[in-house]
Amino acid sequence: MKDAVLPRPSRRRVEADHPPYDVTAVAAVLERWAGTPGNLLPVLHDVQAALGHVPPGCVAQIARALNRSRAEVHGVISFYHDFRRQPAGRHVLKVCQAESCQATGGRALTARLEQLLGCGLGETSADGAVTLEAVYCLGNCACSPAMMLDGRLFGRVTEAAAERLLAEARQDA
Amino acid sequence: MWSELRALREDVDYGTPPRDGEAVTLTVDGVPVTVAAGSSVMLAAAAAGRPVVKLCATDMLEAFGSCRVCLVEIEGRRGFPASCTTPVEPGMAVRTDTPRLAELRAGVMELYLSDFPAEDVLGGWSELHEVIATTGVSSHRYGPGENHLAAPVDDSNPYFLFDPAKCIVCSRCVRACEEVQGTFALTIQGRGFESKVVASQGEPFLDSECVSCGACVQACPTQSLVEKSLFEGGYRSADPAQA
Amino acid sequence: MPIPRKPDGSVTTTCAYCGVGCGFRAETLEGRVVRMIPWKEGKANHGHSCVKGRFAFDYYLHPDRVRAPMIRASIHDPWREVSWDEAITHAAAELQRIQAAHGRGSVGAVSSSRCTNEEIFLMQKFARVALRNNNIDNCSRICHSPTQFGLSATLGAGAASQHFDSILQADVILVVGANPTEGHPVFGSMMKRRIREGARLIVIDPRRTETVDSPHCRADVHLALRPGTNVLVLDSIAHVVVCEKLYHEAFIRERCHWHEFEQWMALVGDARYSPEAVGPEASLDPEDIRRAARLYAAGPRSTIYYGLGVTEHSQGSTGVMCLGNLALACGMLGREGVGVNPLRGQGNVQGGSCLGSWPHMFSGYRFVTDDAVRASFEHDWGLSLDPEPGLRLPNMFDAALAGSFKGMYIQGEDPVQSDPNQNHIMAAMANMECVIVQDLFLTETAKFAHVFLPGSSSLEKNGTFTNAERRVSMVRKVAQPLAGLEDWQITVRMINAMGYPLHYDHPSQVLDEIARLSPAYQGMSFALIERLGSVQWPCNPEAPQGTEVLHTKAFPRGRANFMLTGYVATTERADERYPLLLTTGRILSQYNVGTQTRRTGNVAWCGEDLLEIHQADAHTRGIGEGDWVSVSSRYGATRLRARISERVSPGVVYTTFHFAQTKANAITSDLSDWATNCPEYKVTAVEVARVQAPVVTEPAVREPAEAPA
Amino acid sequence: MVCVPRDSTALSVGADAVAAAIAAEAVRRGLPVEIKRTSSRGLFWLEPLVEVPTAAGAVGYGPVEPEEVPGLFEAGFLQGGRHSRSLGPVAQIPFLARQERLIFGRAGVTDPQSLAEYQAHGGLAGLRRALSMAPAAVVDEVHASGLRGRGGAAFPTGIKWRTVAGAQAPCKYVAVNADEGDSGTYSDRMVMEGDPFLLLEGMAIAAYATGASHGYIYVRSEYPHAVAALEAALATLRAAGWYGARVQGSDFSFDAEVRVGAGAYICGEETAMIESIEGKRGMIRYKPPLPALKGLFGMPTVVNNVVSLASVPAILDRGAQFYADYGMGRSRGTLPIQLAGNVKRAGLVEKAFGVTLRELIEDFGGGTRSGRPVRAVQVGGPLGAYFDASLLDLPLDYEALAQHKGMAGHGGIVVFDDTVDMAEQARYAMAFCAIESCGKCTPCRVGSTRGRELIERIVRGERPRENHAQLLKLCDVMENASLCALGGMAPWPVLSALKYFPEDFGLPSERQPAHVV
Repeated sequence: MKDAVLPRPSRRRVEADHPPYDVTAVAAVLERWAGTPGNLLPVLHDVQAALGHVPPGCVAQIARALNRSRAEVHGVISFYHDFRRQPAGRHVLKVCQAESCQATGGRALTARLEQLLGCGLGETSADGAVTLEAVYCLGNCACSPAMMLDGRLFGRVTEAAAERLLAEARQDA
Repeated sequence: MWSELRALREDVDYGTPPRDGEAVTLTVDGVPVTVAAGSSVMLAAAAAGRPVVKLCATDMLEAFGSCRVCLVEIEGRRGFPASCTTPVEPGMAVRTDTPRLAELRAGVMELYLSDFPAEDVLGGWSELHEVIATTGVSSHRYGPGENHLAAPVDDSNPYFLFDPAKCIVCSRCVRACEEVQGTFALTIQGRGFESKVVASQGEPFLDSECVSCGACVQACPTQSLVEKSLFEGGYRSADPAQA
Repeated sequence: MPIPRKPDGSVTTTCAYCGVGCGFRAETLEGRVVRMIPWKEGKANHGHSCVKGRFAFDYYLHPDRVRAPMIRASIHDPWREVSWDEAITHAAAELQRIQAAHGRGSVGAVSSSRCTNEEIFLMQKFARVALRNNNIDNCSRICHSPTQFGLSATLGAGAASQHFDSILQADVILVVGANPTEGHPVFGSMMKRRIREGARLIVIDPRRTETVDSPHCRADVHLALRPGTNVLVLDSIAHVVVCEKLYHEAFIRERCHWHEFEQWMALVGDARYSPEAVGPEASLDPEDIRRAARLYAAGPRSTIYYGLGVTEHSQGSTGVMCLGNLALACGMLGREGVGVNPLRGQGNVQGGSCLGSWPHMFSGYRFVTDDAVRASFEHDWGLSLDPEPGLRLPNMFDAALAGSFKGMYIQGEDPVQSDPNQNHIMAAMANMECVIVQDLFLTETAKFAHVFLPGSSSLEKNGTFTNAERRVSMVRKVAQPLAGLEDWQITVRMINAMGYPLHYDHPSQVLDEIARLSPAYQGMSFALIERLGSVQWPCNPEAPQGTEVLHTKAFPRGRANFMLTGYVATTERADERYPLLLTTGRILSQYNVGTQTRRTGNVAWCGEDLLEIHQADAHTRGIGEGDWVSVSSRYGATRLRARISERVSPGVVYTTFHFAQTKANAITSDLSDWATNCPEYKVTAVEVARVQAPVVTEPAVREPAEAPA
Repeated sequence: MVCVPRDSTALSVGADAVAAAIAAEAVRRGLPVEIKRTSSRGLFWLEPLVEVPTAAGAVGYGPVEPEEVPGLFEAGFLQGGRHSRSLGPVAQIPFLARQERLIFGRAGVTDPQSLAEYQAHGGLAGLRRALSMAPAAVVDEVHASGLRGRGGAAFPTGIKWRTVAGAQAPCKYVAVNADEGDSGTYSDRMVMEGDPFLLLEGMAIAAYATGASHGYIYVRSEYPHAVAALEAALATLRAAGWYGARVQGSDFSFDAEVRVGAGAYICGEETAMIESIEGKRGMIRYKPPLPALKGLFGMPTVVNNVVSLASVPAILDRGAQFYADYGMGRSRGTLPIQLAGNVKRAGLVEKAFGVTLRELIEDFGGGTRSGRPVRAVQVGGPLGAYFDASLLDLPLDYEALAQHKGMAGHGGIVVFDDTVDMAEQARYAMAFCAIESCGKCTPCRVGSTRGRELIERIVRGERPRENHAQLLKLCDVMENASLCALGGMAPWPVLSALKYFPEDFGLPSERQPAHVV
C-alpha cells in the first residue's frame, strides 16, 4: 500500500491536479450569474473575458456552483470553438474563411498572415504575440475580405494593410 | 409512471422505453399492432414482430435519433423519418424494409465501417455485428481517411476497458450514466468528427466521477466498453500482445 | 485488441450485497461466472446495477476461500482439515457435552442477513429443535432491530410500507440518517431520477453526503444535525406540524386513535421542542427545521427513507417511532409515493427479521411466549419448545464472560469485527469452549473458532432473499459449492447430528414450511416466485400475488398508534478530553465488514478505512491530508489515515469499518438502544491526534486474485 | 449637422477616422458642426458615407477618406457643395431609390439609440396597435400578411405563433435567432446595430400575441456591436415602460435578455440554439416535439429570426394586406437581400419577392468588383446551391429556387468571378460542414469528412469515376438520412458545383444528372 500518497480518493477528485487559477475572479462571475436559468455560457464568456481563457482547474468550481457535473461543463467548453483552454497570445487575430471573403482573395490573405506569423490557423506566433484563428463570417461580407484584431473589425483588407496591422500589434508586444 | 419500467423485457429490446397511454393501432409492413400512445414507431415495429435495426436506441434510454440506421417510410409522409424518434399515430402505415431504406442504411453502415477496426468486423458478437449481419454491409468504399483507430485504450477501471477505436459516438454510454445512474460522469468532448466519449474532463475512468456501476458497459452496442473478464486469461493492461 | 469471448450460459439470480436486492443474469463461460448483467425484469432494479453486484463477484473464487471443514481443540492450535462427517459429529458432540455440563441455555446460534431465508429459518430451527432453547439472534440486532420494534409499535409491521418504485410517485422525499447513493446505489439512482423530475428533497444527516449535494440532485433542506439529536430534531419537526396545524385530521381520526394523537400533540407541542429551542442544541437554524416540516407536511405525497443513522443510537427505536408518528400525523401512508421505509443494509436483513431468528419470536413476528403460536410450531416440528425467550447476542457475550455460556454456532456473521466494544467481545469469545463458524473466509471471529465449516457463496446455492421492500426473489445456483455443500445442507446435517432427524430435497420445501407456519408468507412458494419473478410479502389468500403497498385499508392492529417519543440525550457526551463526535457508515465500493469486497477489484477505490475530518478540526491539531492519526474514545483507540473533507461539519468526524485492521468498533461505546440493544455506533465522543505512521503496516488485503481466467 | 454611420462595416473601413477628421477640421475652421452617428444606409461600397441634410434632402459624399475632409470643407459640403465624392441627394441613388424598404426605412437616417427618433419615424406604432387588439387578432393579422420565416426555413410565422398561443403551459418564451452564421448575410446585424428598437418591438408583439413572458436574443459572438446596441436599447425600453412589468400600465409584462453564442454555426438551427441558451452543447433535438410546444426549458417557445420579427411592426402598423400586396406566389412581403463577395456595389437590397438574380447582380450590384465576368453565384449561405450564369433569370422566390435545388435562405448572394475554382468551393462546402457539424448524427459527423476526402481524391485524379459515384451516393445518404439541415443540405453546393462546373473537377463535361427534387 503506497504510504506516502493517499490512495486515489474514492471517485470524486477533490481538486483535480490542474494548474492554479484565480479562484476569486471565477467566484465573482458565478455570483453575478447565480440563479439565472441556463447561465453556463454567460459564465464561461465572463471567465474567459476575465482570465483570457477558461482554466481547466475552474471546471470543478463552476460545476459545483451550477449543480452540474465536471463532465457536463467540460463537454460544453470543448463544444464551442470560442472557449480556449490555454491562454492565447497577447493579441488574437481572426481572419474570415467563409465564401464571401474567399470570393475576394480571403485565401491569399490567410496564407500571407500564416507566413508573416510563422504559424497556422489555430496556432500562436513563436513570440507569443499573436494567435491566428479561423472565423466563419464576421457579418462584414459587403466589405470582404474581413479580419478582427482583438475585437476590432477590419474590411476590404489588403495584404499590405494586414502587414501594417500586424507590425503595430507585435510592436507594443 | 413506474409501470413503464416494469414493461421492460429481458429477451427483447423495444429500442425506446415502453409508455403508459391509451391504445393506438397502426400497421407495420401490413401487420396491425396496438401500442400505448407516446410509444415510438420503433417500439411498435418490434411489438409487431418486424423489428427495425438500431444502434443508438435501446429501451432502457430515451430516444436519441443519432445513428440513422432505423429509418422507415410512412405512407403520406415525405422523407425517411427515424422510427425511434417518431411517435405512433392511429392508422399509420409504416414500411420498414424498402429498397430505398436498404440503400440509405447501407450508406450509413459504410460510414461507420470507414472508422472501425477492420480486424474487429468478423467474429464480433456485439449489437453492431448484428446490424452488420442484418444489413449485409461489412466493408466500405471510402479508402483510407481520417479515423480514430489509433486512439489509446483506457483500462484504468479494474473491471472494464474503453477502446475508442470501436466507438461509434452513439452516446448510449453518456445517456446511461445520466438517465439510468444519475452520476453524469461521461460526456462527448469536442464536436463533429473529433467528437469523443470521455470521463469527467478527459481523464481515465478511474480518476473521474465514474462510480463503475457498469450501466455504460451494458449500454455500449459495439463492445468499445467491455468487461475485462471476457478476455482470454483476463485483460492485462499495456500488454504488447494485447495492444 | 482481441475479440472478447462470448459467455455460453446464463442464470437469473439476485445480488447478495445490499438491501435493494437487484436481479442479475449471471453469465458463465465453461462453468465459471464471467459477467453479471442486471436483469431488466428485476422489479427492484429494472436493469440497473452498482459496482458491487455488477463486478465485485470474483471473491467467490478467491484463494482465501476455505475449501474443507477444519477443527482444532484450542483456538491456539493450528487448524486440522477433516471430513464433513467428522467436523459435524465433533461439533454436535461438543455442544451436547457443554449442554450436559452447563445446562441447555449454555449454547446458542447466530444467523446472518447475508444468508438466504431458508438458511436463516433453519438456523432458528437448529436452536429450537437441536439446542432446545431460544438462544438465536441475528445481525439485524446491530442495525435494524429498532426498525422492527419502532414500526411494529406505531404502524403494526416492522417493514417498509412502500415498494421501491413508489418513489417515482413522490413529491417530497425525506431521507434521514442514510446515504442511498452509496449505501443503496440503485435505489439512490431511482431517487435522483425522481428529483430530476422535480421532487423536493429533505435530508437529515450530520454529513453533506452525495445524497445531499451531487450533480442535478441538491437537497432543498439539509439538516446537518449534531450526531445524537435525531429524536430532538424529529420532535421539533412534529412541533411545527402540530402548532401550525399542518396535520391531516381526517386521516388521524379514521386510521388512528385521536386521544393518542392528542397526548402526542401535547408532548411535541411543548415549547421545549420548538425549533428556536432545539436549533442551538442540535446546531441547526430553526428556520430550516420549519421549512423541512412545512415541505414534508405539504406533500401531497411525502415519503420517508431512513437508515442506520436513525437506528444505531441509544434512542434508535424512539427515532423510528418519531418517523412513524410523523407519517401518521400527516396522513402519508397507505398510497403511492408516501410511506415510511427502512433502507436495510444487507441483502436479506428483512428476511432475517421476519423468519424467527429472534430470541423472543417465531417467524412472522409472533412471540415464543404465545402458547397458541408455540403449539402450532410444536405440532409441525413434533416436539415441545422452550416457552422462555432466549439470550440476545449481547447477552450471550455477557454470559460467556460470566462463564455460563460456552458454545455458539455462527453462520455468515463476523461479530468480532462488526459488533461494538470489540475488546469486550473478544474476551467473551475467548472464554467459550466450542465456537462453530460457518463462513466463506477465515474471519476475525474465526480466530476464536474451534470448528470451521466452509460456507457457499450466493452463486453456489438455491434459495430466496427478501429485500428492503419486502420483495422475495430467487437466488439460483450458478456454480458448484467449492467445499461441496450448500449452507442449508450444512445446517440440516448439524440438526441431524444433534439427534433431530430432518430432511429436505430442495430449499423450496423449506419455503413451503415457512409458508405453513407464517401468515405473511402463506401463499409464498418457489413456483409463485418463478412465475411472477418476485413476490412482496404479505402474500396470502387476501393478496395472492403479494402486496406492493402496506396499510392501504387498515393497519395490522386495525388502527395505528401514536407513541410518545420524548427526547433523552445519550450519555455519550463530548467533553474537553473527547471534544469531537465520531459517527460511522459505509462507502459505495466496500460492503459491510469487507469480507467479500476486500477480495475484489473494488480496492481500487477504497483500500483502507479513512477518517474524514473537517479542515478546522484538522488544522487545530496539525493534521494534514493523508496523515496517520490516532482516534481514541473512552472505550479504546485505533489508528488510521485522515482525509480532510468538507462533507463533515466542524466537531464531527466520520469513518467506515470495512477493514479489520481499522478496528473502528474497538472505540465505539457499549451503549445501545433501550428497546433492542442495537449498538450506538453513530455517536462516540473521541479525540483525534496526529501520530507517526505505524512501522509495520499489516497489509490491508492480499492483492486481489487475477481477474478470473 | 453631418451624419457619419457607426455601423460596424462602416467602422471597419474608417468611419471613425472620418468623423474625427470632420470634427477636427470644424474646430480648426471655428465652425460649430454637430456630428450625428447614424446607422448605415446599407450602400456599403460607398462607406464611409457622409451625409449632410439640406433643403433638397440629405446629400451624400462617399466613400470618404480622412485626408479628403479638408477638401470637402473647401467644397462647402456642409451646404451640399460639389466635390469629387459627391453623390447628390442620397434618396435618389438608383441602388436605394428602387428598393421597397419596409424594414430598413430608418437605415442611415436615425440615431439607433434614440427612442424619440425611432417613434418620430413610425416606431412603436405596431406595438401600440397590437396592445389594443386581442392577442388572437394579432396572430391572425400576422398570418394574413403571409409572412414566412426569414432565417431560411420559410415556415409561415402566423402558424408558428398560433401553435404557441394555443399551448397551455406555466410560462412561454420568445427566442430570437440572431446567430446569422451564413456567409454573405448581414441583414440581422444591420437591424440589431442600426435599429434595435425595431427588433425589440417585434419581439414584444410576438410575446403579447402568444402569451410569452420572457425573451432571449441569441446573438453570434462575432457581433460585439450588435450585443452592445441591444443591451442599451433594452435598458432604454425598460426605462420608458415598454419592457418589464406592466408594459405601458397594461397587464402585459415582458422582458428579454441577450445571450451570446460561442462560435458554433449549428446554433443557428432552432433546437441547437435552444440547447445553447439552456447552457448545453449545441446538439440538435429531434422533432416532434416542436419547440412551439416544448422548446426552451421544456416550455412552448416562439423561435423567430431577427428579420422575421423586424417585419412584424410594419404588418401591425400598416395592416396585413399592405404587407401581403408585396411579393409573388406564396412568398409575400419583402426580403432584405444582401449582395456580397466579388460584387462592385455590395449592399442591402430590400425588395419584394420576384426580383430576379440578374437584376440584383447586374442592375443593383453592377457586376463583379474585379471587373471580370460573373462565373458563379451562391444563394442562401454555405448550404445554398451554386448557380452558373445561365440561371441568373431565376426570380427570388422560395418555390422557384427550390425547383433548382436552391434556396433563398437568409437572402445572402455571394458573387464569384471567373477565377473561382468550383471544385475547391465544393471541397470547402464539405470541410465547412465537418468543422461546424455538432457530431450527433452519423451521415453528417462522418459523411462530411469522407465527402471532403472524396473530392480531394477526384481533383487529384485518383479513380475519379468510382470516387465520383461514391460521392453521389454519400450526398444521397447525407441529404436523406441526416438529422438536420446542416448535414441534409451540405451536399447542395457540392451537387450544384458538380452539375454546372464538372470541368473544374476534371470530370467529363456533359451535364451530370443532378438529383432534382
